Amino acid sequence: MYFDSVQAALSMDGHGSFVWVAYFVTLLIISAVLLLPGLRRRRLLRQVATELARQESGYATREGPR
Amino acid sequence: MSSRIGAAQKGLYNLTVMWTFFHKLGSPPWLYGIAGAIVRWLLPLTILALLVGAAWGLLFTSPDFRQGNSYRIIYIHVPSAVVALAGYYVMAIAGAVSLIWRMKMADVAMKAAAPVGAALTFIALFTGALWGKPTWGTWWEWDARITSMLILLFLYLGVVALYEAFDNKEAAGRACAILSLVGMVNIPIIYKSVDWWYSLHQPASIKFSGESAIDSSMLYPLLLMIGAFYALFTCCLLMNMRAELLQRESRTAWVRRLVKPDGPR
Amino acid sequence: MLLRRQLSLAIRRPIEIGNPLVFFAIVVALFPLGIGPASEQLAMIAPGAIWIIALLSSLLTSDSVFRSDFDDGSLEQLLLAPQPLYLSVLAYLCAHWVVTGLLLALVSPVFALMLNLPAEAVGTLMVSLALGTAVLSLVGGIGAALTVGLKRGGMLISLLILPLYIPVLIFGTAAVQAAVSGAPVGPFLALLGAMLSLAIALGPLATAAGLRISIDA
Amino acid sequence: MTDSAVGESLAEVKDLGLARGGRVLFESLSFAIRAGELWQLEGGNGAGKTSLLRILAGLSRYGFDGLVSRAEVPLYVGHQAAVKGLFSARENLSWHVSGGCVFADEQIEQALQRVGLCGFEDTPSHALSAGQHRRVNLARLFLSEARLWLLDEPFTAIDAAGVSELQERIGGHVARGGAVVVTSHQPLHVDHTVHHLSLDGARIS
Repeated sequence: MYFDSVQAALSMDGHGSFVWVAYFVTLLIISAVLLLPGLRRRRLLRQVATELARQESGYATREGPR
Repeated sequence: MSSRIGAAQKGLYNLTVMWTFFHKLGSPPWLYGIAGAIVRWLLPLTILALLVGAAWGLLFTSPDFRQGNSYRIIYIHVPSAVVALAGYYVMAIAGAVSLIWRMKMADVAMKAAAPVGAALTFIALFTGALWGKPTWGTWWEWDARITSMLILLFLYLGVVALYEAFDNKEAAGRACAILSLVGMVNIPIIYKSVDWWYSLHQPASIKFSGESAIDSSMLYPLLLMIGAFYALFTCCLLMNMRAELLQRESRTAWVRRLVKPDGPR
Repeated sequence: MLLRRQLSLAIRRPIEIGNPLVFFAIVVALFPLGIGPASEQLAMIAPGAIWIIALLSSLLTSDSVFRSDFDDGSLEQLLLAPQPLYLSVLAYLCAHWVVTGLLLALVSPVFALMLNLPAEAVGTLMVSLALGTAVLSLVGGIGAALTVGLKRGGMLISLLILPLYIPVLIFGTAAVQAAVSGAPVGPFLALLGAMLSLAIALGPLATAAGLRISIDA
Repeated sequence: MTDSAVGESLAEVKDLGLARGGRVLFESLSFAIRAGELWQLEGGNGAGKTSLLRILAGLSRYGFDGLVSRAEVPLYVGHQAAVKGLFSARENLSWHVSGGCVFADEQIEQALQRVGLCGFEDTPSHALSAGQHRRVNLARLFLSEARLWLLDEPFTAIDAAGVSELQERIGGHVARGGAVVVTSHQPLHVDHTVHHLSLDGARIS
């Protein structure tokens, strides 16, 4: 472990703020890019499920909303 | 450490082998299933690789003698730049395949690759700017590589904007395929002309540590991060494709069966 | 034969030709107002300024290359013409170049003097503009073909095509700056020529494919 | 007018399927258009008549499944008149975008007369009415060398005299071994067997 204390790791003799901000933003974007498709997939699956349920109970016409 | 890079690279390698082998079958349900299987083991691997690489690069390596600790941003700047460029080529090739062989799956892959590539390019730009501040004192430095990254971002945004502009989605896919192919032809030209332009105006500027120049203790985390970013790109691509498949095939029987196993035939 | 049709179509409506030139003149007049009348500053930015304005005017006009034919249906007939689409598209883009790019190159000495560009650079400026605007028209054609079917394609075409214009801008400006500083101009013009040949070879292919897709949508 | 052996197929369609916005318009449609045949496409609005015509003409190459092959480039007359407002009728025809060959002047004159536009040859087209625009477009029927004609609602905005003139021209073309596919709601009074292809039930008779 190069840094002897957590405090040193945070400050990184002056450059700490830039490094950590960069890593934080990257973490933000990467997690967004990883999570979004999963959420979208679940939402689509739910959509199909509700549409199916509605069709079975015969409310919507054969077309049904897209 | 290097075994994990090997794993990610191997994963990518046998993915491409499988892809070309199965591309005749290209049927949505099969693709949906195989993509799910790959993501299930690739996703944890990617997250693990990212964490280990970041921790290693951030905390364990010694600072660069000239730039101090700010060089640690290299561990996200360079990999995201490399994969963003590779991502554009993946998108262009997928576009070409969908145009030439009329394969819907390639069209789905292209549509899925665009946003991921744009996000990675943005990361590269953002970290490049942040890195520029301590080393050169300015937020935005018209350095050749960063300018080329900016142009790459515009190319990505162009493709995404063109896709949204079309009402008929199939025509949109083909138009984007053509645009990404034209872009692919132009990328080397743009990179060379920007490099040349940059050397014309500031020949003497310091060039911060290129990949090869840094010594081995810093090199390993970098290679790991590049492999991790490749795996990240593959993961996002596959997940986006799964979502895209659901969107396009929402009315088909296999999606219905997926939702309700005993759904109507 | 098609080229004659396009040229006569353009000449039939003189104002269409005048627009890019007037646009060029106005924007050139803006620069001294914006940057200040001091002549050495102007001379310094003159090559870049003229090239950027040429680029923008070519972009603005390239959107309408196919649009008028698309609206009244003759673009569909073009697709059915016996001669290959590549040649027809090449004729369209040459007509567009002659009407906008070539005229710009011929008129540019006037604007160069307005921005007091040194006299010996004017010759290079004209040649580089002539070559460069040809590439701009060919590449602009691709953007026009892809967005001709869209109602609000105007703004989109600039987002699509500007990144592809950048190499032309870099080498065009470099050629003129080299001429100003007396350096040899040959290599830059050669590069512009190389880009032109590449654009001639690939541009119309992509434009033809783009047209087929826009018509089909 | 090159006479072709009767029965030589000018356009082939094999199990053509088309869906628009999730609705399947028609599927597994197969037929061949032979020389000397006159086809009339019927079907309500939105049944896909124009789309089928555009697929036959080769304008639409994507978005449908199935195979379409055609012997040569057909003459396609669509809804839009393809007439440039700036040009006069004569210039429109002589430089027509799809007309590869250049027509002699009297050919154009004669064609314009047949369409009832004599005296209007040199007036700029923006001075002509919409019906006259369509007549300029239909004048191409008298000039074109193509054997396969695809006419999309040719009789709209044309007066009675013009309609009979066109039907007589179509009959003549088919008699000389050409093939015509027409989409129209009016019945065709032509002394020739008319094949009907109704898209509502995708029946072929």
